[in-house]
Amino acid sequence: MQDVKEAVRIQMEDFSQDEEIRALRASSKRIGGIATFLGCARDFSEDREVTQLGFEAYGSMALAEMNRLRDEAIIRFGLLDARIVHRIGTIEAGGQIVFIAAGAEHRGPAFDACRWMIDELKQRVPIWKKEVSPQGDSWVTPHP
Amino acid sequence: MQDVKEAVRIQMEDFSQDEEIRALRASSKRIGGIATFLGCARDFSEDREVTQLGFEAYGSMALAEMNRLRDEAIIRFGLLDARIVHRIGTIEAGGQIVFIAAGAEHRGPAFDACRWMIDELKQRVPIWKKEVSPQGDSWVTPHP
Amino acid sequence: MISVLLFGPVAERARVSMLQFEHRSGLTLQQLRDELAASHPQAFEIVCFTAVNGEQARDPQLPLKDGDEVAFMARFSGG
Amino acid sequence: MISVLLFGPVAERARVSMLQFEHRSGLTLQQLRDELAASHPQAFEIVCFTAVNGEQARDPQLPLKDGDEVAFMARFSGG
Repeated sequence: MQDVKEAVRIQMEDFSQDEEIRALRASSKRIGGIATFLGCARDFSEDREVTQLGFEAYGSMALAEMNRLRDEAIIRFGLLDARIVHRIGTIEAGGQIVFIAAGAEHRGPAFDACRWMIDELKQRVPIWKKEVSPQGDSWVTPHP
Repeated sequence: MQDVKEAVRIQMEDFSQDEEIRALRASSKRIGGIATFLGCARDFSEDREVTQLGFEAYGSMALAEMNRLRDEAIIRFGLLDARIVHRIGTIEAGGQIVFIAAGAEHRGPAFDACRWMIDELKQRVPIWKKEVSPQGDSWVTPHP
Repeated sequence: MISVLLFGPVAERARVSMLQFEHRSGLTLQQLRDELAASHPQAFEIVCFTAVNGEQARDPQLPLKDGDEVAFMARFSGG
Repeated sequence: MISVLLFGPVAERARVSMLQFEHRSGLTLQQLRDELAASHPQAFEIVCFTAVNGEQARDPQLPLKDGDEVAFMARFSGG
């Protein structure tokens, strides 16, 4: 199992769905359905052109929170396995930001868990996004 | 675009998530979220060991129905793009059966559309599954 | 000729996956089904859907044309 | 010493991402925040969450120990 990466990661490098799904499937042959979510960098935001995104994390806390999120999802939805990968640093428009995968015996819990994890991640994980546009950079500060 | 495969396919060969996602992302840089569903062959069914699954399709009708399903999902959920791949023939336990991907500006419609497509596919697409176990083969005939 | 297609569980029970049925004037879907069901009763027990030329056909009185492709299908179990 | 961490939008406004703050006996989270906010008002305007040693801290009266790591954070925008 030397080649299998951690189930929860924060990294600069891009990731491969094939690799993540292979690792997830290897964890159990009882998995009947895998739901995934991939967040991508769009090339616009509120009608302004965006050429790049920049992500910064409070690394140790973000990783711990993502691990907690995965553990909670596994118990709450009866998953067989789950994975969460978030990139930091600069990501070009069209690039991959975050990947979440939930594997369960049936598709219902897989979908529910995957959606719950991305919703919770946005609320709970200390990561911040900067939009880079021809008009300049700006950190995204969502309003309550 | 010679390397990009059709968005809707029925095939014997295995498929790659990376390839499908790359093709989906290439269709628009406005995609902010991609939800996917992967159906896998489990190694048991109703507590009976299953070593392989076999899938047979009414090919021309199944492909037409899957294309219709994709078109409907794109309109109904405002997707930017979607892909559906279903394998036929023999699939070992743990193998990949079906892959559905839905790309939208935001994650809500992507999740809703992906789930709708797999639910509809099971209802509407003429494909049949056979379970191969040490006790013999049997076609799966869901009851109404 | 009408081409009759059977798949998966229906084909297994009928021990055949394709049949050629002699077309005759005024032949309806229901008549075709009844005649085939008489010779393959076990197979037709599980038939839930019928398609004519690749489109689901819900009207049993549909007249069949020479050259039509008719599929008698069990409940789907793909995905 | 207390290590104070600022990230992203807060660090940009404060023009600094890490500060060392002299620890004193009885220092609370609220006192630390008030003193830093006085010197970096724009940055602290957008602070929504506080963490002590990597755990969210909701009690402003929490006493701080020498060597603690305190993060003042804007609303998260990852994912």
